[in-house]
Amino acid sequence: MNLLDTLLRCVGALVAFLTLPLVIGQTEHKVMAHMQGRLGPMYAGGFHGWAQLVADGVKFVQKEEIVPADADRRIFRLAPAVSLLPYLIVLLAIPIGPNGFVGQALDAGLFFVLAVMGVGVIGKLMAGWASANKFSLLGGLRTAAQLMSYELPMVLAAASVAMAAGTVSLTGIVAAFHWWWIPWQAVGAFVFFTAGLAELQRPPFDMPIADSEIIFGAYTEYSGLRFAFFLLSEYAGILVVSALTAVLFLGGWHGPLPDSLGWLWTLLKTFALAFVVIWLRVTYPRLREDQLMRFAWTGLVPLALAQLALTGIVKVAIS
Amino acid sequence: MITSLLASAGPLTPAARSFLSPTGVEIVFLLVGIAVLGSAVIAVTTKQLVHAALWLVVALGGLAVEFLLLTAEFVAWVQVLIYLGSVVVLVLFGLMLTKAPIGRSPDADSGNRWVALAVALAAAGTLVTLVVDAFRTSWIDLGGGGGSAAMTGQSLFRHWVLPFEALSVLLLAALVGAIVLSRTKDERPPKPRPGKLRTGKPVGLSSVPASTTPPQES
Amino acid sequence: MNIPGSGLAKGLAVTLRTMTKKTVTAQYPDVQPELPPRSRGVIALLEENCTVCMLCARECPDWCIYIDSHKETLPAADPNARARTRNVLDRFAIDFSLCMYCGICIEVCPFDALFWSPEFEYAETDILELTHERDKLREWMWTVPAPPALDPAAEEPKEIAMARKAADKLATAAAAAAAAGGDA
Amino acid sequence: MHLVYPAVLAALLFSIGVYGVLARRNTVLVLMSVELMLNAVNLNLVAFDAWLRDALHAGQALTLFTITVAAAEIGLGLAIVLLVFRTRGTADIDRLTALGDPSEDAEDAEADTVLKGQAVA
Repeated sequence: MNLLDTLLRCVGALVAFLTLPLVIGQTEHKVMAHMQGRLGPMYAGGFHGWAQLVADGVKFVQKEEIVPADADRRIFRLAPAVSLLPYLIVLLAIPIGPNGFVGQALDAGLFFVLAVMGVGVIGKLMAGWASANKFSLLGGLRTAAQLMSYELPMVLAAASVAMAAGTVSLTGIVAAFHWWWIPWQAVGAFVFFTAGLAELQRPPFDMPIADSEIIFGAYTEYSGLRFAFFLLSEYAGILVVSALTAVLFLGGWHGPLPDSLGWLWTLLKTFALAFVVIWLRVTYPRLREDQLMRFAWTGLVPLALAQLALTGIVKVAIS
Repeated sequence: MITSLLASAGPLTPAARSFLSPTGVEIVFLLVGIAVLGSAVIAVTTKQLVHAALWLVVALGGLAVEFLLLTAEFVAWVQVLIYLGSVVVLVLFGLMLTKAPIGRSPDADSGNRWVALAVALAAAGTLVTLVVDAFRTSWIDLGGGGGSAAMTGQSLFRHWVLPFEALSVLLLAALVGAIVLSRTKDERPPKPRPGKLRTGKPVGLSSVPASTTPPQES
Repeated sequence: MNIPGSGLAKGLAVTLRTMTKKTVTAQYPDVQPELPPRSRGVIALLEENCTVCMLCARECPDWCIYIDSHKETLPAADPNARARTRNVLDRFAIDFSLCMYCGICIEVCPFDALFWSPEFEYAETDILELTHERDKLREWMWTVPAPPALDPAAEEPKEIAMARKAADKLATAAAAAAAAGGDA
Repeated sequence: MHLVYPAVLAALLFSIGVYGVLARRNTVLVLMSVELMLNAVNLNLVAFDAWLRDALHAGQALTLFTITVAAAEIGLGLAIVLLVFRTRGTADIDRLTALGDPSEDAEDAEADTVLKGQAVA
């Protein structure tokens, strides 16, 4: 692998990081609007408001950036970057297609992805604490508690699929995929996707940013570009979680088309899952804090353990 | 056994490698090491509690990079997952729940700072002299990728299964212990029945809430 | 039989079905809305009908109608008669930044000088400009639509009923007279 | 790579941890310093594992175990700290002397003030 190749892959991941979340965001605008009997943005860019998010970005850039007087300025400014960067790094390791169509194929790819995604919490905790605002602090603490609780079932579900494939390399897992894995790992997929949704703090798991009680959680004091970074990290998170679910549980690039079009399948599955994320957001109301915790510990963790046991049994039976 | 291990280890001959012509890996290792040391020093000396925890993040993340440079890939990711993703978050959580203020807290360091400094310097001096004297000529041969997930998994589940299982029991015990410790006893006063309230004390007297927490020690 | 999770699935189905349906959003600035009859947009003044009786200004709950007038003495048409005085309107203004569109002024106007117009696009960047003076209020008069037709089964308006009654009486009287004449 | 680099780095890191444990008053900060010491040990283990080219990978396996134990330790430790904070209203180690001898306590307090005086001077 020469330098040019590496550079090209990095640029590719960066471009994907900068465009795909915007596509998801625009889809969210439109899908949510139509699910609520509205039209959504219609003006920016002319055709059905396709450039709405670009316009939003321009608006965010122009806005004044306000740092509260009592805030811890440096941490306050650093927090959005800390919460955004992990997703960019994760994107490097997700395989899109066969034959090395991946930013950087890692030996312990699955582990890497989960580990780096876990770092994003720190950014949110920093934002919540440094804002010098009790609502922000509450939001930050809720975020941390929620992310810690949901990390466990997520890792367990991922462990199940790693066990099935016999490798923790993401490309290896996709390569080992067979269609009958879908019913076999269905529970694991459900747990992983749901826990991922909770990690993103998307509705119905958006207690940390519950706007009706703690304004906007850890992001309350943010404005302008830094607020946009938090929003972007949310959409990038949707992309990453959907892509991971597609790669781990839905067979990534496997599909009826030939392998050369495998990347299309991965993207298709990713966007289908992103649509489900939006769909769930529109449909369900927010879970209360205690319900949220109970769902993680008494719902998802036992399910993930059961899936792990099932995977083990089947694995032993067929080997 | 030891001799065979030593024999299989890197060459012990002096002057095989010079300290004056470092390899690229060594340079990176040194730079990251300096960053780790610096952030660790700030972490134990700063008076801003949350900053200390965040500098700890930098130090531990740097250590993960060092693990990577030592070809222990799997350990490095475990370091990121457990330390950065969980331990530091727990520490931050703890700091925030114990009301860490924004800005300096004057009582972060205790009075025996100078004693501590002396002890630490003595320890550092002794250890560094000892280590440098003992391993001045040792050379790590960083080939072969001994730290990949497959290799680590094999060694872990082929040779270290029993400790692994014992550790899982320990973790379970820690989990149970943490839950037991952090549970509050349900000592809420029983709800007064509306009938009794009407015939009971006048309303003005009952407005003082009964405290369930013991008075704070001064 | 209640399958667990069926409620959740039902919720998903509802949102999905809504998505496939046509939306009800009106694209307002591009497409003008179809306002229902008697829409309350702005109050128009038919100056010619106003007698400066001040009823509207007095009844207005938030005092947003300003009326100034002076008395004018008309020379008597007949040398024996007294000279008449008459109120002349100097200023009639409605402050639409205060108006709450209750329509009481229109109801109380005894001479049909005030009307509802459905025009609603008169936003201004300066709040002072929301005080519409009499010439502007007069201009709104052109936008007042004809009153909507009554329901087919509705009672006749009082004026028409009275006029018809009078006409009927005349007609019967004429018929009776004609009949009497025929007899004679 | 020279073995000295990781070994010296680990030694220095350990000493920093020692300083932190001894000099800090806030319990959570002490726990953090303990983490630094544990990490120094981990670095040593990994470095020597790479040096010895151990077929069993004892160093890396032990590192994983240490990390696990550290996670358990920090969980329990923070639970204790929070409990103490809830009942006493402070997370200051120097003040948690409820089990100490009262007379010793007084002496300690005196020594503390003397030390503080020195530090100020």
